[in-house]
Amino acid sequence: MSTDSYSIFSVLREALRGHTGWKPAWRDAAPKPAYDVVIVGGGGHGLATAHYLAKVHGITNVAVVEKGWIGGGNVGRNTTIVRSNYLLPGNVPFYEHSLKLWEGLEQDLNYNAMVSQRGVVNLFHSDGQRDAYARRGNAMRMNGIDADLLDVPELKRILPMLDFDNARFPIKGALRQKRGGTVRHDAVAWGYARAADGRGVDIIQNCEVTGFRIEGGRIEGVETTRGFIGAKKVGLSTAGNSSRVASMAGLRLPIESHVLQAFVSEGLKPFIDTVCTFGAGHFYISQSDKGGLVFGGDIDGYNSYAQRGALPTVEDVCEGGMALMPSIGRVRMLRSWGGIMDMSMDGSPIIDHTPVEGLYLNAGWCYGGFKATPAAGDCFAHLIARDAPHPVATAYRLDRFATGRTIDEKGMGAQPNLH
Amino acid sequence: MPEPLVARSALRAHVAPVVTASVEPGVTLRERSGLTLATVSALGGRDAELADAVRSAFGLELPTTPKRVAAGEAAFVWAGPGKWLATSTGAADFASLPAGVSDQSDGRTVLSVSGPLARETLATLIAVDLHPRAFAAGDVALTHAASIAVHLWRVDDEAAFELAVFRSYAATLWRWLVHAGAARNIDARLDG
Amino acid sequence: MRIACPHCGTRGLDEFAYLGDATVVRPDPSAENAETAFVEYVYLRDNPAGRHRELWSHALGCQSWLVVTRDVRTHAIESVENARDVATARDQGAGQ
Amino acid sequence: MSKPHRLPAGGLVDRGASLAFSFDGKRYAGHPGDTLASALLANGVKLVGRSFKYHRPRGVLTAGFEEPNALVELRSGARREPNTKATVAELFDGLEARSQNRWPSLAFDLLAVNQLASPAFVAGFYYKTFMWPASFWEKLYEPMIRRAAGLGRAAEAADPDSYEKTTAHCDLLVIGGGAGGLAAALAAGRAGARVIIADEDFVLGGRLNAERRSVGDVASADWAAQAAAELASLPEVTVLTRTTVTSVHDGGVYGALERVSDHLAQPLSHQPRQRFWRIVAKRSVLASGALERPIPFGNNDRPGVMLAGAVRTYINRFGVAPGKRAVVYANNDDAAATVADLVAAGCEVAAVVDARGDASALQATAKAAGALLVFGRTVARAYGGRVVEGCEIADARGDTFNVPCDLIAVSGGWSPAIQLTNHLNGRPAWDDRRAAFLPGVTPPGMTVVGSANGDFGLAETFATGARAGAEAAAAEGFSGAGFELPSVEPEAGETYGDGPWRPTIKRGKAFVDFQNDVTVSDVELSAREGFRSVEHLKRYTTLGMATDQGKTSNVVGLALMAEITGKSIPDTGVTMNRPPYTPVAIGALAGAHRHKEFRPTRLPPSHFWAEEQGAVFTETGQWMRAAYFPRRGEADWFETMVREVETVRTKVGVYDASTLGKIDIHGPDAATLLDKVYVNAFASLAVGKARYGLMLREDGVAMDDGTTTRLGDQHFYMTTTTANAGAVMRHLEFAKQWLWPELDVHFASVTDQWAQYAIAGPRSRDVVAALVDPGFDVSNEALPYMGATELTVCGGVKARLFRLSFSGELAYELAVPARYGDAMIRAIVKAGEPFGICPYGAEALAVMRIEKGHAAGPELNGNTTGADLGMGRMMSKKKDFIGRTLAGREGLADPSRPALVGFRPVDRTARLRSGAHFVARGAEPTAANDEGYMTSTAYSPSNGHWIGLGFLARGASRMGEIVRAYDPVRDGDVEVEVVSPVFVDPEGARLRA
Repeated sequence: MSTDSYSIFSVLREALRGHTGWKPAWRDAAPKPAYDVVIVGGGGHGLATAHYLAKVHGITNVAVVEKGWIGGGNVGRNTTIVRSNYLLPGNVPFYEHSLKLWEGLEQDLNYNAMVSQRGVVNLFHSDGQRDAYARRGNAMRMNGIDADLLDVPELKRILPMLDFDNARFPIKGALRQKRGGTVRHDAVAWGYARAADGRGVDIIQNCEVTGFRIEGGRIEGVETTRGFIGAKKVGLSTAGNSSRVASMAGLRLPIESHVLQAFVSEGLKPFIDTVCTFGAGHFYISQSDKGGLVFGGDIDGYNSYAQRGALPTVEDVCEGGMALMPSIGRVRMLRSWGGIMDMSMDGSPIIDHTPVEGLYLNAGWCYGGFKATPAAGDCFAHLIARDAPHPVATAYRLDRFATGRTIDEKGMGAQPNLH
Repeated sequence: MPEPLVARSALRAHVAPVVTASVEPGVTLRERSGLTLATVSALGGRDAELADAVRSAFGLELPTTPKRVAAGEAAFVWAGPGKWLATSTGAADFASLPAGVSDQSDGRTVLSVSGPLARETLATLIAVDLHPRAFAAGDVALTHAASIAVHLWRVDDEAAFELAVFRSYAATLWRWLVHAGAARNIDARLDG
Repeated sequence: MRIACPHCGTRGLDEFAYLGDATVVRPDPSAENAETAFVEYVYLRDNPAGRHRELWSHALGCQSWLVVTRDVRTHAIESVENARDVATARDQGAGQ
Repeated sequence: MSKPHRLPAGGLVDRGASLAFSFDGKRYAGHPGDTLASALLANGVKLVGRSFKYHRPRGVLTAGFEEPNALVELRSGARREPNTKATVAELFDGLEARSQNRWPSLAFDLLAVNQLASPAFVAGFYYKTFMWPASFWEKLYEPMIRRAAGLGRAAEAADPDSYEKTTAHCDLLVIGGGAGGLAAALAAGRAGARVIIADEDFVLGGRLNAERRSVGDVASADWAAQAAAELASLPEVTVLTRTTVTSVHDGGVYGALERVSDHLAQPLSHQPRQRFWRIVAKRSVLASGALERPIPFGNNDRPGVMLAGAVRTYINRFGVAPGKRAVVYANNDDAAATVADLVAAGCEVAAVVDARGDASALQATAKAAGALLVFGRTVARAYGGRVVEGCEIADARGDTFNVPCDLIAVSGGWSPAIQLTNHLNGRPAWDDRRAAFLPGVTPPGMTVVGSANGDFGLAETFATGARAGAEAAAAEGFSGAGFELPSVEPEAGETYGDGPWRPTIKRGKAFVDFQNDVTVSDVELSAREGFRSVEHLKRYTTLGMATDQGKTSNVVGLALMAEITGKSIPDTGVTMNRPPYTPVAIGALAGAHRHKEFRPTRLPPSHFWAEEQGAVFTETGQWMRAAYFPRRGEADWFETMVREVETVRTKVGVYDASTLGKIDIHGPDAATLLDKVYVNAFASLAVGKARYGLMLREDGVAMDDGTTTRLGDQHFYMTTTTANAGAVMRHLEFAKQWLWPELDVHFASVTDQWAQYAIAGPRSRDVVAALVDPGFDVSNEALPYMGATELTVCGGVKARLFRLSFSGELAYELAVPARYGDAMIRAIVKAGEPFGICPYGAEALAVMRIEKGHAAGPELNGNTTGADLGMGRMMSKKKDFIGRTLAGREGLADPSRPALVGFRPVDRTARLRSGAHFVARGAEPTAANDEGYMTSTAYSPSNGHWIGLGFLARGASRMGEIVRAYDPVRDGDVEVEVVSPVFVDPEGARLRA
């Protein structure tokens, strides 16, 4: 188990002795022969799942196996936005559950992930878009979620730097969720890891799953680069690579892997203090607590496992940025990165059991996995512990494609690159 | 009885002329007006018949690669496999060709871009390599100019290019060319 | 990424529109299990981390649909074929 | 003004001309050829900025883009450029710069109190605190942290300068204009290949300009100038100075930023500030050189601590002595050149400290300089308040002594600038001998030469560059006069530097990442807390995440972690560099696409006429459409819309429908294809008839709709919605080319060919009759509803006339070639004057289609089926069509799905709003009770009240029921009655009149 509680007092105490007393945030565990539950994937979702298995369900004989370093995947490469401004019944309660968990996360984990509820603003440019956002806002309100429509004068007060006067697609207003915001992404992985470790979960890094042992249609454990690890139940939480991992268990998924790029500018003094999305320009932006503008746009749009993006997307995103806020012309893009997304066929995730008994799947998060982290962990843990879906995640079934009960927020159909 | 209808260019009233002060403009932009245009698609199994018809009516060999062939007032510009854009400075009858033929005389605006800095100007909008080693006289490209679909060909060995663009985009493309040409002594005028 | 259109030559990604996996084949709608077959055709994908045959349209070019064989780990393109030719061969093969 | 540090002669600055500039409001002068940093140093200004976290005084560390410290705000107002590196900001007359991240002033920065709290401000401290009480985070802690964040300030107004993007193609792209790059470019260029050589600097030459070397029989800088001149004279060689190759992409595509006008006070007329290049290169040569790295010691961030290579650059290239009395601290033999150059510049070298145990190679140099030579020892710390006043030298046992100095020239060895080789995920390989990462798998087509490849010697650099250039040319079929290697004298000793990665004794903060204030202690803490992989190290400490992207710090941090954990450097990890190589202005990547020109604007043929009419326009995708045509005296759009609708319903109106997608379909299999893409039958359609068609996606959901007319046995004319025109065309081509390749059918977009006007209203036939040429019969018998004909109008203009109605009135669509579109609408209006015609816009059209219950965009929202739309019976059971099979899935065939119905307010004066959700009367408005949503609403002048369309669960069976339309985001909660979606003329008598 790791260190004692974090607080201003522990920091000051350590400051007096040169910070020599800090212990590792989590143990670098070696695999035991068997566990009750093995979670494959040490990203945000996998670590959160382990935490809630231990905390909520008392299942502590748990291993999280990660092929590289925990938090090295998309939880460390995203634009850190959290929100629950969804439209469809299958999604809204789930993401709201997530946002509520974010709101209490730091106290739950004793780790400051800098949950910053600075608001999320979605701009609209026509009456039709306003009505579509009204429909969404109303759906949120009927789920007990905050949502309001902003008119242009209100928007000018919040975001004075937007191009209101000379735009190709003039801004007519926005849907806002005040409780939306950002979270310091890396801290989420570390906070969950530390908390799970504190409850006895083994976090096993540099341990790649190479196969599944399945007997009589039942999971027996996982083959790894560090040997076989037995498990009564196995949960897959390997977004970006879900198809590859699931194929080792003989499963074919309604998922394609795509690249999403994101960008950060050089550090600036506070400039924009909300999250703003500009649908007409395929652009969204916020500013990190360190001062960098964090922004992005659409996925590159073709299957890829290469963690890099194409130049046309970079240009498209920057064109959107300049169209939205022409004062950022001289701000420099510092760094870009490309993450691999599990793009599901309807744009919504899957949290379900698989045809293999004891093997569970948490996948298909598209580019929305980060904001889902706490709820995905909680719901996946619930499913694994109780073999029944969590009440807010009942729609995320694997068979919804066969039944036609898909959850298609964007209405783009079975074309992942358009979601 | 209504009055006869007067034709109007897609550009007139939407773009302003830019006349360079210098004697030798870096790039010259003009509209090629008065063209007859048609898209011609070979019907299944009748490629040879179409090729014969074009040969006999216009004295031209239909290109099967991205090339433009011209003789007299008519030209055929490759427009994809089995497809051509037929152009005529007169009123050539393309409709009777043994093919799927759609009149496009009003569907496309053809712009001419020429001059010593024509290539450099076009490079700001078009990503195709227009160096004479890569794009010689008679070469054709179906591509886009900063997302506007264009059908581009090189007219001759001089730096003279023509672009066919969907009519509704013509004014935007003209403005973008003028903008790109502003630092390159552009001369951009509509006829008449 | 640049794709060598068999008709137009090599062009940048911005001229092409992506559809997806080219190995899935539209099932026979009159077959008994047609609904299941269509569900698999429309939704299930191998999504391999390696060689991938996929459909692209040269949308801002000659409008041809293309079958591109590409390594999705490296983006190296192995071949680009005219989709209509591939489809014709596929259908002839199915008819035999 | 005196310039105490400017040398009397030497370098590439023009001492005959003076450039005035200001820093923090104080005026100085420099020369053409200076950077801001060299000019400041020449003026004796050492304190240039404050650090990010601790607000420590900072000076100039480097002479290039890797600079972590000397960041300034350049220019002012809307042109303010934060975080600009003074080391590469070319001096111009009138340049204004200000220091950043200090208050109230650079010299007296109150925020430097942060240093007092610095024992608590270690890496990751914020993860451990600020958690209680929870409410304080949003209100107090976070605002405080945010205010302290960032360095410079973004401009507040729109960037007044313009940017250009361009594409270039070449056989060979040479990245870097130093010795290796020049050799490569000359070798390929002389052979006739198309070559682009790009260098970030404003003169070519790289370190040839920074060192005192001879090449052949001339000084290295002169040789570079001659090479540059020759390259400029070669017709197929493009020389891009002030141009940084910033990124590598798949397919041989490179991004490069040219700073066209940054060396001027303002861009010249019509010139862009910067130009972003997309370079498509068959091959490339990476000749990016190497970056020197510091050695950590206490207060190694004090102004006056400078990398040794930069010291030589300032002396040799800029004619500036960065100090009067120097200590040279090195772990390699490069120190010899530093000492020699300092001495030649008239500086005193107080000591040479060589961290290695054996410094024999430096002995002669130190002796000649009269410097104390210390080896096997390290600098423990620099001392001095705001600038270096001396250094403390320590041996392994911790015994120390002080040497006063005002400059510490540090050389910790060189790291090849391999960043671009990582952009396609090529992992670098650690080379123990050179103590450096070398390129691993390089991007296809790229050859790395010279010091970028770990070949640090000048002769090797020339040789590898020339070979790569010649090979690239030959591969593209060019050969000929090559590049003859010039003679150069060999370097003395070797320049590989391997630690020490931390000071032997701790004295003050020893920085690894200067800009992000990451110290040796932070790296140690990171290791202690388990953040030991390089990815964890970077994220936990922010090492390498600053604007310099860790160019001087990554290797040091990694090596330090390896040492702490007892692992090898490769086992600790590899720092992968992501694009861009150096930060790129967002404006440059956007180019000209901003404001109104962000995206193209499509104009229908009536646009100019509509402008003349005073129409108000609306953006529909890329199209501009007239929304309404206000007349004098009308208060608002509503009043105008009501008039337009009433005119159409009682008299006649004209609307430009040209933005609809229009596709000509030819071929013997045209009808077969249509049968496959539409749910309903088209093969049976007679020539001269039109039919409404609905298309589904293969998943059974509605995709698009429109009318298709059979103009001939093998010729159809399809219309699509404005929004989906492109997608439908691609869909048709997909069906033809991929699904059914045997079909002989062709499509041609004729959207722009035809100006198409809807003439609608009870008097529309009179108007049409007045326009068609004699001999054409437009009577109801000759041209009934859904009939179509080709004819001529207005004296011989060929036209297509369709008896179609979206408004529900007797109506026609008249299509003429687009060139006549402007004249045609004028003629229609003129012909309609006797009948009271008015033009109507998209608003009135939308009202009338809602009155008729026609589905449009809000109903075809990508989640609705044919059955949802009330078109279930249209779906043919006799044929296969795209979407048929999956439309039968239980979830889509579920009768409880929301279906399209009409609504009217119970209180007829109430307003309806789209986006409202339906809840049963008396039920709580909760998610569980959500029964659907309103899609389209309008005030119906024909009904005298608001009407709506929407999807309601089991809607068709609930006619007459009253439900709530709940709209909390607009404070709406209206009771509505479920009615038929057709509000006007449900029998359709009018349109058949």
